[in-house]
Parts: sequence; C-alpha cells; structure tokens
Amino acid sequence: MALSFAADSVSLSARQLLCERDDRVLFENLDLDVRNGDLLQLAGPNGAGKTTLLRLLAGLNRDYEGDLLWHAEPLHDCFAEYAANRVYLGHLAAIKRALTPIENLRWLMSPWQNAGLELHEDDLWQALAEVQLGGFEDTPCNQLSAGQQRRVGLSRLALVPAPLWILDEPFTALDVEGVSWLEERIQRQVAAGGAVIITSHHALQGIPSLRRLELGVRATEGRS
Amino acid sequence: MALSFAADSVSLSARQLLCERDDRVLFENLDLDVRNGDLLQLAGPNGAGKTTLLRLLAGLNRDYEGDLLWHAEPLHDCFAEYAANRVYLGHLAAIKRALTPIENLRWLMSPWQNAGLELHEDDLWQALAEVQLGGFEDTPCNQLSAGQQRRVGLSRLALVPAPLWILDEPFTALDVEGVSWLEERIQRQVAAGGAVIITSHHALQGIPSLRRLELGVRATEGRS
Amino acid sequence: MWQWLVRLYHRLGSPKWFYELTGKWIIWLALLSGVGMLVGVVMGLLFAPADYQQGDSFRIIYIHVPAAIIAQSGYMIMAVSGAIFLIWRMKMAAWVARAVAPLGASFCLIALFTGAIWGKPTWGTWWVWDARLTSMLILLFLYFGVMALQRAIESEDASHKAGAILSLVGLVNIPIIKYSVDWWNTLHQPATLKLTERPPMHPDMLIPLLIMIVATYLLFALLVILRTRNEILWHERKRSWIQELPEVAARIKGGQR
Amino acid sequence: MSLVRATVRRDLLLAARNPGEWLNPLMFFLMVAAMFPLAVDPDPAFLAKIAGGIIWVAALLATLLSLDSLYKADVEDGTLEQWLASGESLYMLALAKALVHWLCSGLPLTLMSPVLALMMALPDDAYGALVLSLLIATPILSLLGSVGAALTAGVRSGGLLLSLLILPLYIPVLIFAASAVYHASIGMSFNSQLGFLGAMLALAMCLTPFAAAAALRLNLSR
Amino acid sequence: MSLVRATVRRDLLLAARNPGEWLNPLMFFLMVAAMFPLAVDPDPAFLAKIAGGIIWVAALLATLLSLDSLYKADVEDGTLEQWLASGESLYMLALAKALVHWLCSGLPLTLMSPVLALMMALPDDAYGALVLSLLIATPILSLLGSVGAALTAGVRSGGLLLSLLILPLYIPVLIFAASAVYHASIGMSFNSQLGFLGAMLALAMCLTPFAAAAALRLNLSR
Ligand code: HEM
Ligand SMILES: Nc1ncnc2c1ncn2[C@@H]1O[C@H](COP(=O)(O)OP(=O)(O)OP(=O)(O)O)[C@@H](O)[C@H]1O
Ligand SMILES: Nc1ncnc2c1ncn2[C@@H]1O[C@H](COP(=O)(O)OP(=O)(O)OP(=O)(O)O)[C@@H](O)[C@H]1O
Ligand SMILES: [Mg+2]
Ligand SMILES: [Mg+2]
Repeated sequence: MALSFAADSVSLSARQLLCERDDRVLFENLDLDVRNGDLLQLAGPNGAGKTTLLRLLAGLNRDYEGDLLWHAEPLHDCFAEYAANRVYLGHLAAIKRALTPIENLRWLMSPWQNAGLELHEDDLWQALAEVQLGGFEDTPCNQLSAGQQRRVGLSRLALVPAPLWILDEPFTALDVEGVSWLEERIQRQVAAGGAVIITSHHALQGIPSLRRLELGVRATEGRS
Repeated sequence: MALSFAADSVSLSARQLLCERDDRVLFENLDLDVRNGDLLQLAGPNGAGKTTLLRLLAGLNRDYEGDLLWHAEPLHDCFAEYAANRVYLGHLAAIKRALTPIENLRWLMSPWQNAGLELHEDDLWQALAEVQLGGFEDTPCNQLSAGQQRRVGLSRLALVPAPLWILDEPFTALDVEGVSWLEERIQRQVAAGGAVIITSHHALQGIPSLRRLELGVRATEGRS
Repeated sequence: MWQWLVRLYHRLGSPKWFYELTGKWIIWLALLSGVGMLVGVVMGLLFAPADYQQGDSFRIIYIHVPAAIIAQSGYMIMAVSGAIFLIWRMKMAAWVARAVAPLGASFCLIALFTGAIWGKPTWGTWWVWDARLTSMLILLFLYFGVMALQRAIESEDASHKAGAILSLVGLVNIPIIKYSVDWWNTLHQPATLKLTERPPMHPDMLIPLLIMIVATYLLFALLVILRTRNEILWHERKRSWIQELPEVAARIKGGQR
Repeated sequence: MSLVRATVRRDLLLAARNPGEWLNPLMFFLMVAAMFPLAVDPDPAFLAKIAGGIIWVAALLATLLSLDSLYKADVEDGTLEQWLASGESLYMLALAKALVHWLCSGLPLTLMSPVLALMMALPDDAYGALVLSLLIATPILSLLGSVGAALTAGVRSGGLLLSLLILPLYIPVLIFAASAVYHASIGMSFNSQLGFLGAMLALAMCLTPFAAAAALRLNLSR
Repeated sequence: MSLVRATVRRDLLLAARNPGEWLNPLMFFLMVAAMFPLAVDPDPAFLAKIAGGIIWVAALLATLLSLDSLYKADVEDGTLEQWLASGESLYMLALAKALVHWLCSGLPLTLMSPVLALMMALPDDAYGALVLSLLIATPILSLLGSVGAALTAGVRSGGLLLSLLILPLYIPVLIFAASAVYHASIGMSFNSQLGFLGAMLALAMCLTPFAAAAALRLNLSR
C-alpha cells in the first residue's frame, strides 16, 4: 500500500482539559493539538496519567472537563466520523485465544471493511508475515508466546487506512526485531502525512519529528 | 541491609536440558551453570522459549527432559531448600487488587518470615518508599497505574534475603526511574555475591558481569 | 519375572509398538465381534423363546444389558488408565483414557435409551426413578463431566491430567453414589416396578446374551484401539516411523499431506 | 462485513470450536432437574404435580449460569474496547450478543425439554405448553440476562452477583410460564399466559439492549 | 507467620473488604428457595412436604456457585505461582482454602437456614435435623467442591463447567441430608443419616486436599 493522507485529514485538539481520579488532579489546563505529520509521545513517570489521557483522546472515556475537538467539533458529537479516522490499540489486544491469528485479524479488520476498505485474504496473510507470524497463521493464539500474541494485534497497523494512530505502550513484550519493525511503521505513517499519539517508556530513537508531552510531576507529590 | 552471600550458596546447573511444546523443540542439549556472582540474561526473539526456560529453572514446571541440579542434587528432590534460596518474579505479580500495597507486601514476605527472616513494619514501609510508592501504601491496588502495580511486586526484592533471583521481564511497564532503580538493585545483588537470572528485551547496560544466553533460532523456522 | 514386567511396561508405553501390534489385531477383533454379534442377534431374535410375561419386547435385552455392562467397565478403564498416566507419566495411558471417555458415554446413552424403549411396553412408562436407572444416569453425568473438563483445558498435557484426577475422584465416589442411591430408593420407593429381581433365565435366552456381551466387549475394544491409534498418528505425526508407515507414506506421496 | 455481523460470526465460530459453550448449559439443565426426585420424592404421581415448575426452575438456572461468560471474556481481552472505539452502535451489539446467547442456551434447552418432561412424568397434555413457553420465554431470559452480564462483566467473581441481580427480574417470567404449564396439565387453556410472555418478549427486545449498551459503556470508562 | 496462616488471614481480610463474597451466596440461597413456591404451589401443607429437599437443593446450588471464585483469582494474579515457588505444602493450602470457603459460605448458610425453614413451613420437628445436617455436610460440599474449583481454575467460563463436574459427586450428600430432614419431619430418627454424613466428612477431609493439590499443580505447569 502506498500510503498518503490528505493534508488536513487530522485535526485533534484538547482545550483546557482537566482530569481527576479519586480527588487527585492528574492534569489540568492541558492544551494539545495534533495535526498531519505529528508524532506525539506522552511521557512521564508511572502513574502520571498517560493511559488516562490516551483513553480520553481516543474517545473511550468521557470522564473529563474541558473540550476535546475533532476538526473543531466536539469529539463525541462526531464520534462515528472520528472513529473511522483513527485506530486505537490499548494494553489489551482483543485477541480471542481459541481462534487463530488469521481469524482474529479478520474480525479486527471488519469495521474498516464495512467502511469501504477492500481487503483480500492475501493481504491478511501478508500482514501476519510482516510481523513474523508466517507459519503461525493457523495456530490457535493460546499456543503463542506473550510477544507473538501482541504481534497479532499489531499486524492490523499494516492494513488499516486511518490517518491517526493512538497506541498505548505498543512496544511491550516485543523483541528487538519487533521493536524496529514497529518504529519503522510509525515513521512511515508520519512520513505519509498521518499522525501518531503514543505512550511509551521506550526511547523512540531515530524518528525526527518526535514531540514529547511530559505529563505531570511525579504522582506521589500530588498526594494529600 | 548490608547484603553479602556465602561464596558457595548458589549452584544451579542444567544438563542436557530438552524442552518441547506441542511437538516443537524449543531447546535441546542445553547446559547451563549459575554460580555466585553470575548475572545471566536469557535473550532471543519472541517465542524463543525464554519464559519457558525460566519457569523450568525456577522449578515451577517439570515438563522437561534432562537434569536440573541444585548443589549437584536434582532440583525437585531438594525443592524446599531450593525455594528458600531463590525468589521468583514472573509476569504475574500476585497482587490482590482489593488490598493495599502494604497488605500485599506483607503476604508476599510471609514465607521468608516463616524461614526466619526478622521483619518490622518499618522495613515494609521503607521498601515501598524505595519503589516510589510512598504515599500510596494505603491505597487499594486497583487504583494504581500499571507501572505502580508492578512496583509493589518489585519492592519485595529490597527485602528478600535469597541469593538467587529469577526475574521474567521485570522492566515491563516501569518508567525510566523505575528501570534505573531495578538495574541498580540487580547490580548490588550480583556485587554482594548473589546471582540473577533474567529475561528481558531491555539492554541491561552498565552491569559488567553480564552473560547472555541466546535462545533458539527464530521460532518460525521450527515450523513444519 | 520382574524383568519381564519392566519390559512389558516399556513396550506398552511405546506408541510405535502399540500401533504395530494393534495393527494386526484390528482385523481379528472386527471379525470376531462381527460374527459374535451376528450369531447372538440371530439366536436372540429368531431362536430364543418369547418371554412369558413380556412377549417379544424382552429381546432388546441383547443390546441393553451388554451396553449397560460396558458403560460401567468403561469408566473403570478410563480411571485406571488415568491413574497410570498420573503416576508413571505414560502418554499412551492418557490417550487410551481420552479414547474411552466418549465411547463409554455412548454405551451409557445406548443403555439408557434401550432401557427407556423397553420400559414403555413393560412398565407403561419411559422412565422411573429406580435405583439402577438413577445411578446409570449419574454415571452418564460423570462421563460428561470428564469429557467437558478435557475439552475445556487448553493445554493438552494439563487436560489429560485434569481428566485423570476427576475420573479418579469419580471412581472413589461411584460406590458411595451407588450405595446412597440404593438406600434412597429402598426408602422412598414402593416396589411397584423392579428390574433388579432377575427371574432365573432360560438357557436359550441366556446363551445368546452371553455371546452378545462378549461380542460387545470385543467391539468396544476395537473402537478404543481405533481411537487410540488416531491419537498416536496425530501426536507422533512428525516422527520418522510414522512417516515411513506405508499408509502414511502413500498419502504424503499423493500430496494429501 | 459489518462489525455486528462479524461478531456474530466470530462468536458462533467460538461456540463451534468450544462445544462446551452450548453443551454445558444443557447438561446442567438435566442435572439440576434430576436432583429434585432425589431430594424430594421420586413417586411419579407426586412428580407430575411439580414437574412443570421444576423444569422451568432448572431452565432458568441453566440460563443464568451460562450468562456469566457472555461479556466477561470480551471485556477482559479488549474486544469491547475495540467495539466502542469503532463507533458502531452498542445497541446492535447487545442485541446480537443476546441472540447468540439464546442460540447457544435457550434453543438447545427448549429442544431438550421434552426428554426431561418424560423423566419427570409431566402430564401428556402439558408438553405443548412447556415447549411453547420455553420457546417464547427463553429469549426474554437471554435479553434480560444480558443486561446483568453487561453490568457485572468487569467484576471478578461475577457469576453469583449476576444471579442476584437477575433472578428477581426473572420472577414474572417464571410465574407466567410455570402457570401456563400447570394450566395445560389440568386441561385448561393457557393462551393468556403465552400472550403475556409474548408481550414481555416484545418489550424486552426493544428496551433491554439500551440498558445493556449503557452498562457496557460503564465497563469501559474506567 | 507461615504462608498458610498468612493466606487464611489475607483471604478473610479480602472477604471482609468485599462482603459480597459471603453475602452473595446467602442471598442466592434465599432467592432460589423462594422461587419454588412461585413455580410450584404455595400451599403450606404441600410446601411442608418438599421444604427439606428444596432448602437442601438451594444450599447445594449456592455453595456450587460460590466455588467458582475459590482459586480462580489466585491463579490469574499469580498467587498460586508464588505458593508453588515457595515450596510449601499444597495439601495444607488446599485444606486452608476449603476452610475459608466454608467459613464464607457453608457457615452463613447454616445460620440462615432456620429463616428459610420458617418461610417454607418446614415442620417444627425438622429444624434440628436441618441445621445439624447443614453443619456436618456443608464442609463436605466445600471440600469436594474445592477439587472442582482447582481443576477449573485456569478455565475461562469455569462456573458452569465446575457445576457439571461437581454436581454428580454431591448426590450422596443430598440424598442423606434430605432424607435426614424428611425423617425428622415425620418424627423418625435420623441418626444413621447423620452418621453417614459424618463418615463422608472424615473421608473428604483426608482425601480431597490431595486431589485439589494435584489439580492446582496442573494450573501451574503451563
Ligand atoms: C432407562 C432405563 C434403564 C436403565 C438405565 C437400565 C440400566 C440397567 C443396568 C445398569 C443394568 C445392569 C447391567 C449389569 O451390570 O448387569 C441393567 C440390566 C438389566 N436391565 Fe435394565 N435398565 C433400564 C430399563 C430396563 C427395563 C425397562 C427392563 C425390563 C423390564 C430392564 C431389564 C433389565 C434386565 C433384565 C437386566 C439384566 C439383569 C441383570 O443382569 O442383573 N431394564 N439395566
Ligand atoms: N480506577 C482508578 N481509580 C482511581 N484512580 C485511578 C484508577 N486508575 C488509575 N488511577 C490513578 O490515576 C493515575 C494515572 O493512571 P494511569 O494508568 O493513567 O498512569 P500511567 O501514566 O499510564 O502510568 P504507567 O506508566 O504506570 O502505565 C494513577 O496514579 C492512579 O493512581
Ligand atoms: N501453552 C502452550 N502450548 C503450546 N505451546 C506453547 C504454549 N506456551 C508457549 N508455547 C510455545 O512455546 C514457545 C515459547 O514460548 P515462551 O512464552 O517461552 O516464549 P518467550 O521466549 O518467553 O517469548 P516472549 O519474548 O514473546 O515472551 C512459543 O513459540 C509458543 O508457541
Ligand atoms: Mg499506562
Ligand atoms: Mg516471555
């Protein structure tokens, strides 16, 4: 797939975002803009609120104050359109352990197919081969190692045509080769005019346009 | 605690170890010796069998052929003694989410106390403070972030007097500060004459005596 | 003697030996049980006299009783092979146990089904909560429990062991269950319908029954062996001796894999 | 293929690969019903009097137990998160999941019920009422239950909690259904009971998916 | 403090912090028993005849459902792995866990049973037999059940599966206990039944922890 995204396809903004968990303010007055070509890494110590913010940005959680805008419209007012333009990959990979990688991937791709993506069986097999799962396509996922299971979920990134990627700790459990594959994928996405928001304790070397958002002071300091 | 272990307290050997999973040989003819002062990192791509080998070495799984020896005696013949001399920390942290870090740590330490370790409440609080959980001691664990929950399990390493540590991907979900704390702990353990066996995709820089065992070819090559 | 036992044990534990040996048995087992059944059925249906009370309907006994007997011994076989697997870690035993479970359950179902069919003309009802019937039903539940557990556990080895543990616990419980059900029944149930008191059977009825029992045992053995051989083929599929088997080699050549 | 259809397909595939999913409720149904003659009195004349009620209680419990797994796996492995992320209607998902659940529990139970009726000496006249009432009312059980399953999906030992939430809601179904069977067994008409059950079914189909969808959303906004 | 004692303490602490663990089985017990008058025939004379059996069936089901969570959480969060790693006796752990389970399910059920008996119009003479039979026999249920819980701890939707495994094994307990209550209610002696239950309890205490320990080991050797 020769990727390339329209120059104004991504426009996600947060305005004066405030988020509390159990009476502890995780972040406040947070302003944020993500446009085409951006790569934003959310950084910060354990418990700073990276996952929390990422889930807000992905639209999975409405428990915040302030505004989240997609093309200047409140995110949850145009959620269907937003959903069709971003892919979210969390800690959990939505992999059914009794099914094979190919069956799992087929389900993962179904919303995109419904939205008009043409996909052949070959594409699926190729995506799995790309994440080094060639030969395991028909092995039930419960027989795969921790890293192999994560790769099944990641293989989706090779197929999905969404301009915005939202990834939570995607490097977890990946070996060196897996890490470099993913880094390259991210780089390609940004180069093609897409955007990526990522949380990771990993350094993300070698990607030029990287922007870091350092979240919060150490969480312990906020204690009462 | 000023750590220091007797010079011959660690002697773990594998001889001609063979392990199959689902008719695929993960490793065979594996010979391995771990003595005081050793730091052994199991490396290899996803699915190579690192976790599997580590669980064998920890004595959690008897599904292998060949010999595992502790001080020249079969491991499972002197298991109680072996267990009192090594600590195992797997993917799962044995943390009850409804309990607080301090309550969890108390349970985790009970076998060592039973074996004669003197432990005061203060020691527990201090161990938690060391992993940056000061202030969260009485917060139920289900309100902690991914990394904070892992830290509860890790805090045990500050207290346990076992010469041999066996750790599976201990850097998962830790932030930079957490990683450097753990690296330093590992270094101290080795310097005090203990031994550490670890699987990690993390580089483990700055520890001089590091030995790496590269496991298996890429798992895909073994396929039929 | 001891030496011989040890050798036998090692042989029994060897899938290759089992496969080759039983390969020669199949045909004989099939022949014997087939002929036995034919003889038994012909004798039972055509030559045995009709029952003076039940008329011809009693003839279903030639299926019912063998099936009931085998359902019970099947459980024993399953539990004992499970124990052998647990104690000596002999894989063959686990495969046998797994092969037996659904077969035993099937015979159990057959016994229940034929019993019900028989009950209608004799008792005027398909089912009563008689002690024997009830304990047969519970046996079916025990079989289903073992099968469901084996199915549910992902890891192959663990599923064998779990099945073995459960069938052993069940084995210890079977006498307790049987006893309690008998006791319960004698307390509650007025003795209106009884199949426990066996009238001394006429030899012309008895002989075909005995023949049928033996033949059904042979059939059961045959089925267990066939299923076990299937397990062997699957688990040892990558071993050279399998690939060199004429029937397998021919398929590999034929490109059927 | 839309995500709803893909999910129905995947869930049926899972049920086919793991037959316990529909066999286990069936066996449980049998076992629970079989406990009563043992605990109470195996006399057929007596059993005939309680057969309809017992069979219905057993069906209800079997459905209840099979509900536990309806959403739990989906929440734990992140499937639900992907659903929500996809922006498709959770209402449709909830309806689809209830349908799959009924296909894997209510339908087999209904088909099996005559065998149990036989064993419990249900009067011949009541067979039709039993099967019909099960056919109409087990979907209600699946629909109502799916709300409970959605609410407790994130809870660890949810099985028991789910039962507590849902049992009270099942009571009207139980009353009408058991009374239909009872009336049939004494030769009376049972149309009005079936009518009520049908009305409840219609109502449940419209309303419960909303509740289930809202409950699912709760699981996600952690 | 030994790991066994620490575990008992921690599990009781968990139960105290999450009262559902012992309240839910109790409520379920009540609800299931309450379903029967609705499904069958609320006439007190009729109820009195079936009360003992029904209460026992309800107790059995409540215990069964509460077993599901006995080991599951421990397997999932790695507690069991640490147990095995510590080299302490799994036999003792299994016994301790069964004890905790009984304290959180069997004991409250027993204490609650007179209330239910009242509602079900159990004859006055049978109260003693009901409470005594529950007191002796619910520990058997916990012990036998813990084997099933250990076997299914690693299985996803274990609740139903567990019931299938364990229900047939519970039948002797049900028969003797229900018969004790019945005999008491018609004014006969029920010593022999209690004697049998006591013998079963002794047997279960000796044997089931072995089976449970072996089953637990399975969950670890992945
Ligand atoms: C579903 C109903 C029935 C079941 C589950 C059942 C079960 C059994 C069982 C377990 C046996 C024992 C076999 C053995 O170990 O020797 C047996 C034997 C027998 N059954 Fe049935 N039975 C049923 C119905 C009937 C009926 C309706 C009749 C006829 C009136 C009948 C007549 C017999 C006879 C004559 C024997 C052989 C007696 C003996 O060898 O002890 N059964 N049945
Ligand atoms: N369910 C919850 N209830 C209350 N507080 C919570 C809950 N989940 C998280 N928190 C709090 O919110 C804070 C942020 O959690 P979050 O998971 O977003 O951290 P994170 O930055 O992703 O950390 P990590 O690097 O460890 O993954 C934590 O300090 C935690 O105490
Ligand atoms: N339960 C199982 N049944 C069958 N095969 C398994 C099972 N668990 C693991 N395997 C196989 O064993 C191999 C080794 O798995 P293991 O978890 O040891 O890998 P690993 O080296 O720890 O990988 P990772 O870096 O991804 O954690 C995998 O290729 C997997 O296919
Ligand atoms: Mg996080
Ligand atoms: Mg691993």
